[in-house]
Amino acid sequence: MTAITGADTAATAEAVKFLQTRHRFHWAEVLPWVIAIAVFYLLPGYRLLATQILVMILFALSLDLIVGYAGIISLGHTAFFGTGAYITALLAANNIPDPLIGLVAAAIGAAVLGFLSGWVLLRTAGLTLLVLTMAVTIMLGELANDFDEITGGFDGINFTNSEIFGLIEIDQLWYTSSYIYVLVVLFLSFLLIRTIVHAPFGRMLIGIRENTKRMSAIGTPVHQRQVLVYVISAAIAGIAGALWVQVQGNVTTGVYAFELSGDVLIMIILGGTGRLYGAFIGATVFKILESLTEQILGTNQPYWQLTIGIVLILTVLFARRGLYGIFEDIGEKWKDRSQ
Amino acid sequence: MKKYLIPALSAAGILALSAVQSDAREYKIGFIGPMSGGAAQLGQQMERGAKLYMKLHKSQLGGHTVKMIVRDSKRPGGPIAKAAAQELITREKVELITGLIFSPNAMSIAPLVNKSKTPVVIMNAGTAFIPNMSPYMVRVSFTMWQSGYIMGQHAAGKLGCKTAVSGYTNYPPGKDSVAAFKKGFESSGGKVIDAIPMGGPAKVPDFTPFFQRAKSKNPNCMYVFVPGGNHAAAVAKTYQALAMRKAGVQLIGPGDITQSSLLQAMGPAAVGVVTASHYNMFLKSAENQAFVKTWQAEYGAKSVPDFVGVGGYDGMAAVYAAIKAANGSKLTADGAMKRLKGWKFNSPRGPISIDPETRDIVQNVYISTVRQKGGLLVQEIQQKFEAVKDKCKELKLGKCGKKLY
Amino acid sequence: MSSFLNEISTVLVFGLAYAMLLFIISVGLSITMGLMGFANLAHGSFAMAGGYVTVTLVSQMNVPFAVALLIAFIVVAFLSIPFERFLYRHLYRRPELDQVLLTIGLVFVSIAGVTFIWGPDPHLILMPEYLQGSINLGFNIFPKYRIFMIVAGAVIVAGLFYGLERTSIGAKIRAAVDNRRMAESCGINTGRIFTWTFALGSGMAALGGGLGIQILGGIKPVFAFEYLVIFLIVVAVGGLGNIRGTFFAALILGIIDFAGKFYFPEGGAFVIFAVTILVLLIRPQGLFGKA
Amino acid sequence: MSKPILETRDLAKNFGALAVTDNVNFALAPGARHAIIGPNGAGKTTLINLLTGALSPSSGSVYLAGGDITGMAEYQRVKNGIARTFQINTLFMGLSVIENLYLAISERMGVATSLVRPAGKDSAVMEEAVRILNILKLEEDSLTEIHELPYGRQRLVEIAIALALDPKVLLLDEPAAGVPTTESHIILDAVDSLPKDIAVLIIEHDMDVVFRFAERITVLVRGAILAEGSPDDIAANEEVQAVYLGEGSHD
Repeated sequence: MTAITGADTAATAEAVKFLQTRHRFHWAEVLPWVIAIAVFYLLPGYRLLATQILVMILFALSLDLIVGYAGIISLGHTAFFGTGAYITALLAANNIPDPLIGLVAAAIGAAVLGFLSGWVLLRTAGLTLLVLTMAVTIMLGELANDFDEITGGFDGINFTNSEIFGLIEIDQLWYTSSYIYVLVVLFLSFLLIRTIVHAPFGRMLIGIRENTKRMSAIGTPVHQRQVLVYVISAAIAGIAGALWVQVQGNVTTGVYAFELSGDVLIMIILGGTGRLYGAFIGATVFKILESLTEQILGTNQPYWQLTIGIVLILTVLFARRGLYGIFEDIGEKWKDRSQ
Repeated sequence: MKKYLIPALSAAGILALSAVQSDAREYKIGFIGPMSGGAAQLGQQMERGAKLYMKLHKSQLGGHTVKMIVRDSKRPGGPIAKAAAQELITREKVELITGLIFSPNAMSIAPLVNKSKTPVVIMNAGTAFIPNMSPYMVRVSFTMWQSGYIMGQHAAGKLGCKTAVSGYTNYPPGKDSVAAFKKGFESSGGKVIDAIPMGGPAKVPDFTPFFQRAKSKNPNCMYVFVPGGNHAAAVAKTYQALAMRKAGVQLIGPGDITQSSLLQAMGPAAVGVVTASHYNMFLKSAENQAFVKTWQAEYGAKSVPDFVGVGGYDGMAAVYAAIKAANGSKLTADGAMKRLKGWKFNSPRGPISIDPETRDIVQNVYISTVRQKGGLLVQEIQQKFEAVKDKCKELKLGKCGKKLY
Repeated sequence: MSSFLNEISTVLVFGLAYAMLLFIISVGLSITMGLMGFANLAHGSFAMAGGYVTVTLVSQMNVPFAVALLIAFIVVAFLSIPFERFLYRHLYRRPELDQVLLTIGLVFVSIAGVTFIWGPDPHLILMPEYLQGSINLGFNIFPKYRIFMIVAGAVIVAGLFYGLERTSIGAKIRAAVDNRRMAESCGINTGRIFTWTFALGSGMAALGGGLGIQILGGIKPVFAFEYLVIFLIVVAVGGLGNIRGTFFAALILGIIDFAGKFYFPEGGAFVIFAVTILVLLIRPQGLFGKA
Repeated sequence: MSKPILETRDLAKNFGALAVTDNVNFALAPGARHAIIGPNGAGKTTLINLLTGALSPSSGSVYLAGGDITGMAEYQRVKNGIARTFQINTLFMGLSVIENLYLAISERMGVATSLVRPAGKDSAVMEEAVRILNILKLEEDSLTEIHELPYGRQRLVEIAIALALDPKVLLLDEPAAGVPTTESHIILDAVDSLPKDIAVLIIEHDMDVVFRFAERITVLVRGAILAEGSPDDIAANEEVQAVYLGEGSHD
């Protein structure tokens, strides 16, 4: 640790140390990955669900960057998810079936859309922004339906990926290689996101979330920075969308579904915003609850809507920092007691 | 001593029992259909049809049993159905997949079953080229071309329509159906002057703007395809609300728009609508009358079978035929296909068979008109076409002429 | 020429009927958002409740359609009061995100609730004799119900404007929308104004839900979600809390939506979103909103 | 008087028909200690907002060190040396004091968009943050989140952030507003000890503060400048007494 001149009092020394060490890995951070590997071996029949959860975690992480960190509320993040999905699928269907090229192209394409839409939309805030993000997503979905010669319309496009590095096939039946592929992409993306939020850029985003007026007054070009994080978030959402369709081998206009925008927002709120691991917890709990509700109570009645509705209301009223917040509180109490 | 005896005896009993059952095999099959959401009524029809056959033919398999695992495909799109199929194959280890209401459902699972070599019996999905997507798919329901082409010929001929407008739900079977209609109609001298896409299958739109547009073109006939269920219920209502009959526009379509199970709810709005279909509950054959009677005995007088229910019933008959042929050994795709190519069955809809070339259904198509009879709506058969094959594959049009796997 | 007149009158009459419906349902949402600064995504649920009350009264209790609408208005308006008092009020000062989520939660619960009670399929009602069939206006023939919708809408709009512009309670509401602090310092009990305005807005939504049964192809559980987007668009385009703006936005969007589907059925559904994006980019505060 | 560091020419701002700033010609000398006083609604905060770029003027222009900055965005003006405090605390309430400073300094030093290196590893920013903490004697509260601080301490953070921007011009909008009189001396001491090379413009209601601090005073009434001069001149000005002090006694 570098010594900081002037940090002479105990309080400043402590503050400096806190900032200098905050980005370090905590042992508990290994847990999600251990669980993910355990699931692969112990529950092979559930690999499809698990793969979907992994993709949703990545999608939720991308949304957390703008909602949880930069404080930009969007109900239209599927615009980027869907665009990434379609770019990948269209490439694969047009003789560029390499999945890694697909991922990169999806990221770039979604980022470009993020730049164009962010540049104009982020001049607005609050309800107007909410409606505009929603309108853009729905419009893209309608466009995808209208240009059905290109997008395959409602029934979409079926495609085959080539092997990763010419070696590993993305397997759509047993989900062995697919699961590992998604897990690796998630892990690398997560490292990237984690680095970003602990870098000065991430702190700056929190500043924008906390107080845009003050940010302008300390010399921050708020709009530019919002666009920048929007672009990064869009690129990651694009990767998530690409993964989603690569492991399925088809894409439909459903990837633009506005409901999915709502679902992913619910996931990060449920898990806790602005804390990365909230996305892990939120996406996992959401998908498992969904699957369990259907398996136990059946799908003939809307039990799932009832469950998620009540969970949402309770979260907003009583657990404002989400499930991760509850874990944090328990951790604090435990620490207090052991001291 | 005594206390060891009882467990020992019962263990022997279990051994003996399992020895007896060793040649009685339980066949696990997967059933994919929309069991929730807007199309749940269709899923229920199909499941009822399938279960009715199972109940009536328990003894047919010589001791073997069938366990049907139902999975929800929720929406008309592909991904959920595909995930359901994946889990049925890998987690539940089913030996056959059936059901499949919407065409995109069936299309999406083709690559999976090709890989796992799982046989598929399609009970509904009617887009013509679907069986071309997998060598392990057999269709016992119908193709959009069977009804659409014949309706086209009939409209230009007997109904005397010179011009027609078509309106369709914008997804594969819709495009298929209007293409078939156009081919039949124009080959018989008619002219389709406008084709109106009327939104996707995911939700029922307000049909008013589309019907109003059709009306403004002053056609003799309006041919409408929408998926069965809530979509169908709204068609006749809109047609009536806009007074289109008064304006001289005859409403025609495939049987989907006069689904037997919804007919009474459509009310007077549906009277006079002419459809071409392989089944409605008013068919006069003895097989059908017995079928309707057993159905109502099973599910109550308020429930009536329609073409989806018959698809479920006949589909399960095909499944049983394949299982019977396997006779205790594993149900393989090749074995099932071998049995089902050329399979014949006396269905409530009339004699049906599977074309060994295309693995697609060959059946009668009936032209019928909705009439009011004693406070109830009925469909009166005007004309019968026998042993109709899929025209799209006969003519080798587009994807119908290609092997897609 | 006559076919041109035919088309124009078709687009205008059907578009106008739809516009009236949009306005009646959206105006309450606009007021909630403008006056209370509350993003009430559950507004569609109140409209849906009105639809189901109407269906139940007409189909099962043989109550006349017009009376059923009035009852739906009153019942839902009163039912909405506890929601405002005990749930929404706690969130007025909380971030928009919390409001969005709480109300989405309510939407889900309401969808589940009505599905349990009424089932998933759409419910239609048999219209009274005087609203069935069509009417010949000389230049074109229209379903009677659409004409009724336009007339009823016009009466409601006129009543609402009169109430807001000419009565003292209307003046208070306008004052509270314009500047809450100022209104409070003038001795207006804004808390009570909020409650009554919320009830009025929810009642209007319920009325719209009842009137819309015939136009939107029946009332069904997904109503609360399916039409929310269009209500939000109307409010945003009109400008939050601006009643005149909401009216003109409903008018423009209603007619454009019908015209889009009529003239370009293959791409019609997206026209309305394109128009919305265009308007809001030029005027983020909406057509009539304050900068 | 040397060449002004900050200057306005015929600066005007109208809200509808209401002229909130009325053709103000005003100059701030380098290193000045200048106060603007005026009754409620005189348009003092509006003037500050026009100077910082938070508002754009209806007409007229603003000059910084001789260059026209009228069209310049708020954040660019900050980078060119104009810092401000707010009349009502405008801080990052959920962040600690040191992080409030960190944000300002990382922006000033141009590292705020750095994506890779962990924030705490940037020693230059950290040292500067600690230096500002020491100047304003906020050491003990380094890790305290703003919302946990008493209002008076929060006012100090307002000044600390402004100072962290290394300004040439510092605009203080009622720095002691809302602070109990028993504690206001802490703020005033901090204001007194500001580096002499910074030009400080203060808006203040409290006459004691103004006369203790200012070397020059401008009186603003209904958006227009009524008088300007040394504290003694202003104290003696009858017009000011009539208009401002007379009204001020209502407060």
